[in-house]
Amino acid sequence: MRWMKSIGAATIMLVLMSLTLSTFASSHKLVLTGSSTIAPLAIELGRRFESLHPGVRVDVQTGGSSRGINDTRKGVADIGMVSGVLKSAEQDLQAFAIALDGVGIIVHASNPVTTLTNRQIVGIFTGRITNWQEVGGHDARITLVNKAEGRSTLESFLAYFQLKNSEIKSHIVIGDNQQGIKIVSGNPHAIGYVSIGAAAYDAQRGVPIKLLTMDGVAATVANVRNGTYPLSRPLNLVTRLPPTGLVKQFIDFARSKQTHDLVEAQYFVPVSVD
Amino acid sequence: MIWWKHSISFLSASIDRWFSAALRIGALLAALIMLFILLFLLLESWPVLRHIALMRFFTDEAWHPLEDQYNLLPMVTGTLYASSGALLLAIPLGIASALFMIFYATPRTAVLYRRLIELLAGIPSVVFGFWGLTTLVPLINQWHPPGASLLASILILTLMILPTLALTSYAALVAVPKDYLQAAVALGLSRWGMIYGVALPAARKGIVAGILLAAGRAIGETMAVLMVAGNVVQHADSLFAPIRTLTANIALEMAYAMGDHRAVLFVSGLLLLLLVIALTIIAAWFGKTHHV
Amino acid sequence: MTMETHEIKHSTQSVCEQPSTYTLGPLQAGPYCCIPHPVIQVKALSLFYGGKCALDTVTLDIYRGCITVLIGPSGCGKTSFLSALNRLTDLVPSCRVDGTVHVEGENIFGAHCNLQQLRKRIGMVFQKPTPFPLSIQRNIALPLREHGVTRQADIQAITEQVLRDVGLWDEVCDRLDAPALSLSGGQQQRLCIARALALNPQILLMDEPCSALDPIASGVVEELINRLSGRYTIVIVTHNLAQARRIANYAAFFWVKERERIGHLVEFGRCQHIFETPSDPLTAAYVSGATG
Amino acid sequence: MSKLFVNKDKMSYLLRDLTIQVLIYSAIVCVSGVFLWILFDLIRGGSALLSWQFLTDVPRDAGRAGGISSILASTLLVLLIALLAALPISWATAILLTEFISAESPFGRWVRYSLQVLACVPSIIFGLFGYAFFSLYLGLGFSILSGGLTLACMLLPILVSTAEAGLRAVPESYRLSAVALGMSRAATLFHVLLPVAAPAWAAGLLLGIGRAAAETAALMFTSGYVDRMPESLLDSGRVLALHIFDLSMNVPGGDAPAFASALVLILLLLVINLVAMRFTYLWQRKKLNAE
Repeated sequence: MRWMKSIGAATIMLVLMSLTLSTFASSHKLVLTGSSTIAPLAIELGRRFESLHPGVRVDVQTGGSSRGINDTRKGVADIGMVSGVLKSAEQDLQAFAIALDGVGIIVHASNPVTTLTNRQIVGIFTGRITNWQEVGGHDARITLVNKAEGRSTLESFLAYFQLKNSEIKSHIVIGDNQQGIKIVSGNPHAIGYVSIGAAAYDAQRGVPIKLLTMDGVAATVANVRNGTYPLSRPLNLVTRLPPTGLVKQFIDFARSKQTHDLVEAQYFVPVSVD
Repeated sequence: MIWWKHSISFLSASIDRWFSAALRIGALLAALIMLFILLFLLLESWPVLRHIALMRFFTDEAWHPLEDQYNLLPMVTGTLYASSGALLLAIPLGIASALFMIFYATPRTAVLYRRLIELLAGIPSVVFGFWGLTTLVPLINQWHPPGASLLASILILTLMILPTLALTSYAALVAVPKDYLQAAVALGLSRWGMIYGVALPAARKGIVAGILLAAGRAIGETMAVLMVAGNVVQHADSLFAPIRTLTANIALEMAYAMGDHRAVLFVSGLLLLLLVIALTIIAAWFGKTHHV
Repeated sequence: MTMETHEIKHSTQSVCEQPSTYTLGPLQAGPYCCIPHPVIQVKALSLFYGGKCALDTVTLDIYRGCITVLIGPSGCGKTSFLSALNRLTDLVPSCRVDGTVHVEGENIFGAHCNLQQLRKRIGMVFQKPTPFPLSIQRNIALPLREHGVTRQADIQAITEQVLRDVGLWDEVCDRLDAPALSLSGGQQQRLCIARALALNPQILLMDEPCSALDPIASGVVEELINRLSGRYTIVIVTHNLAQARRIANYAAFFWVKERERIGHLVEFGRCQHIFETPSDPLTAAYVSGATG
Repeated sequence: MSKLFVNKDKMSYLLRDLTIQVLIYSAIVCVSGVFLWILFDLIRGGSALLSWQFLTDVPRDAGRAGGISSILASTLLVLLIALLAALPISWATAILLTEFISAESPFGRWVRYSLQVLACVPSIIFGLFGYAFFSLYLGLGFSILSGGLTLACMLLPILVSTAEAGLRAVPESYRLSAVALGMSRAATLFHVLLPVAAPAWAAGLLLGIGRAAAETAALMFTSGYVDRMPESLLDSGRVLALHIFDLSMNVPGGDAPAFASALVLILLLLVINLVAMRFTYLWQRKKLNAE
């Protein structure tokens, strides 16, 4: 029976340990979930916030803007990350913009195509154009990478081109931005759309992708900043109730000047409140 | 006077009673979990079951939950294509592996091969998916874009269930009494005659059980398929067309689905569960009626 | 409860030097049995398995200190009868028992019977040797601890004594920690008898204790049974008529009806009577080897 | 004499046997070829990065740099929680079903049937259940605790069925003779049946650990994605299998660490196997010879 005793003792110890640890940890933890566009920035923000407030822990999880809204409503997350303007059904939440970002079309770096018109883009995504030759590229079939239903990047894209998701004839459906970048970087004939910030960040680090010029406007941070790039949206932090305490501190911190370098390092455009 | 300082028999009888009660509580908990899961799937999908006719999940135009179109059929066929394709490939290979280990290989090779298969049985499905994503998909892409396709998911699922099939068939064949085989050899049957006429029929029950187990795993597999299938909701018209399975659909959209969309995902979970329960019932029926 | 009033004395020395309270003769002297005092009284005992009658209304007495053999063809209910005497029939869920069995005047099928006490009083030895897969020492210590003997010194003393009683001590005293399963078949059976003796039972039930052993081991066990008679009341099932004739004081002949497959008691009486002057022609035919 | 039995079909029989032999051998070559290819790929891709430092560093830059120490810690914690929760329940169930109640009783039948169904529930459904039940209703959030409990539900049927099989394989004669010696069921179980059934139980445990360590779908929504060192059981912690998934799906340039992590996961499973087998062996020997 000795082994039973030791298992029993271990169980009790573990329960006690978890209880003490959890009471110790619960009050100083911030949970952020939502948009995969904002997540890399939020991780950096969290890191700096932790260094300024010892004992605080910031956990960031991705999953899409809708998840951010869901989790915030259910109270699983303290702060939701939502890219794009809140819809009318989401007005129960408090939104705080922390940056601006664009949605850009990406292709593999070896693709000779550098610019596409809106008509061409609509043609490609609705399946009327299926070969790169038709838009000035190599003779190869286009592999279309689309985002999964419910992603805010998809919604911004559809709204801008006035398309319905059912019209898009995709070959691969993805979730996070990074997944799209990964697939496009591994497939020379793929085309997709992702957050400009995420794409520029990875392109600069040597991932073989490039952002296409859309209707004559280059997809750059500068063009998002000066408003000439048409497909841009705000990146928001949302809460269920007006923020207080640690949550308020974090949101204020994220919107302050001292984080602009972090925002710019992710190729987003900072918005300032102070 | 050693014997009856005290009688502990009464004590141990009551220990038995307490022990049994504790065990009952444990078993009750175990059984309740299944009810919990079922109850909760029903609860979560109830809102949508109440106002959307059941037929719409099969007759709507397509799967666009945000446009109020909830056709689950392409994902059901995707699941069925992928898992039946994988079974079609894996069953012959698995049984061949088992036969090889028992009847064809030298003892040393057999052990070596079994170790290899056991090692592979321990490889997590996500690693198979990862390998498929980095090796298989680019290969298929060169041949026939886009690469992420029904074919890729069939191949990955095959690799995943092959070790299970090989090991269960092996166990079933090993359990065939040596006397049968000796009698067959004594009657002058050739090797294949003995295998086909005696060994396989005697081991059939175990092999079928293994196949159903593998089928369950193939239908339920999520991540490996999610990684290589392309996840486009459509009826596959060729092996190279991307597909989406029921499980991948849940994994892909659950995190940010809301309202009806979320409830429909639970409906697809329910559907998946029913599919698999049907499989178990078939297995039970098969076990009852078709034993040798 | 009879147990409390019936204080059994157990000496730590050899049994033959200091006989227990109800030992009727020295062990070496062979069977000594002349006081027909019934210790078990079976009245109208019937056994049913799943509603089907297996043994039909048996009534007989088992006398204290004597060896009673149960003989008869296979399937006539001897073993079932034996296991009804210590209520091992409880373990078969479909088994129902009618009638009464009184041990020392107490009905063992009564509601207040303490089963563990009962089985301590009535030891049992099975056809195949059934030592636990533990060490020799622990095989004997385990049931002792269970019945409240916890002092290590007591356990050691009892172990040595019962092993001496079955003549196993000299063979194993230097390897008490060896696995019991490493013993030979005959040794294992003697260990099982020792294990039963360690609880100081009044009655020993033996279900063909020699039939799984080779002739030499069988002879050793038979001689042991002979030595134990007098000190213990022994009920033994055997197919070996010669053996039965050699060791028994009383014999009960069971027969099975051809068509209904129902076992019943044909004749019960002193050994000499059954084997030499049976009153039933069936018995006569069986003991002469003409049937069965 | 023997000419009598040589008929003209003999050749075709030989041909058939030969064809089948060739088919089987080519299947084997195929299977082992592909599997060796996978193993070779994994080892080649992962061995470059694999080092002591990789195991002891925390992941940096979304896992592209640094190591996997925090991932390993989360994995082990999730496993521990899952086993601690699942083992008592499942072993109790197995013991009850084999030793205490008849398989035909309504309760026994109901429990058994529930477990049978539970065994074929896909892991993603456990994920859904765990997310809604443990994370939301019980308010555990995305945490190692809710992940571990979800896994525990998933492990139950495997652990029960293997433990049950182990107990059923114990010869009936042990039970009979233990009962005949007047031993209580509990004592019979602990002293006689469990030592005999131990290897089967350990095998089931290993199977469970293997399944749990490889699980991704059930943990996606429950224990979460956070790749930092967990400080309490209520923190989110990313497990190794999910790390591999994330690196390969969502991190451009994450292939090399994904290969290395996959290699670590496989090695981990191997080591768990070996250690547990050794442990069982020793335990059984001790049990056989002690006192």
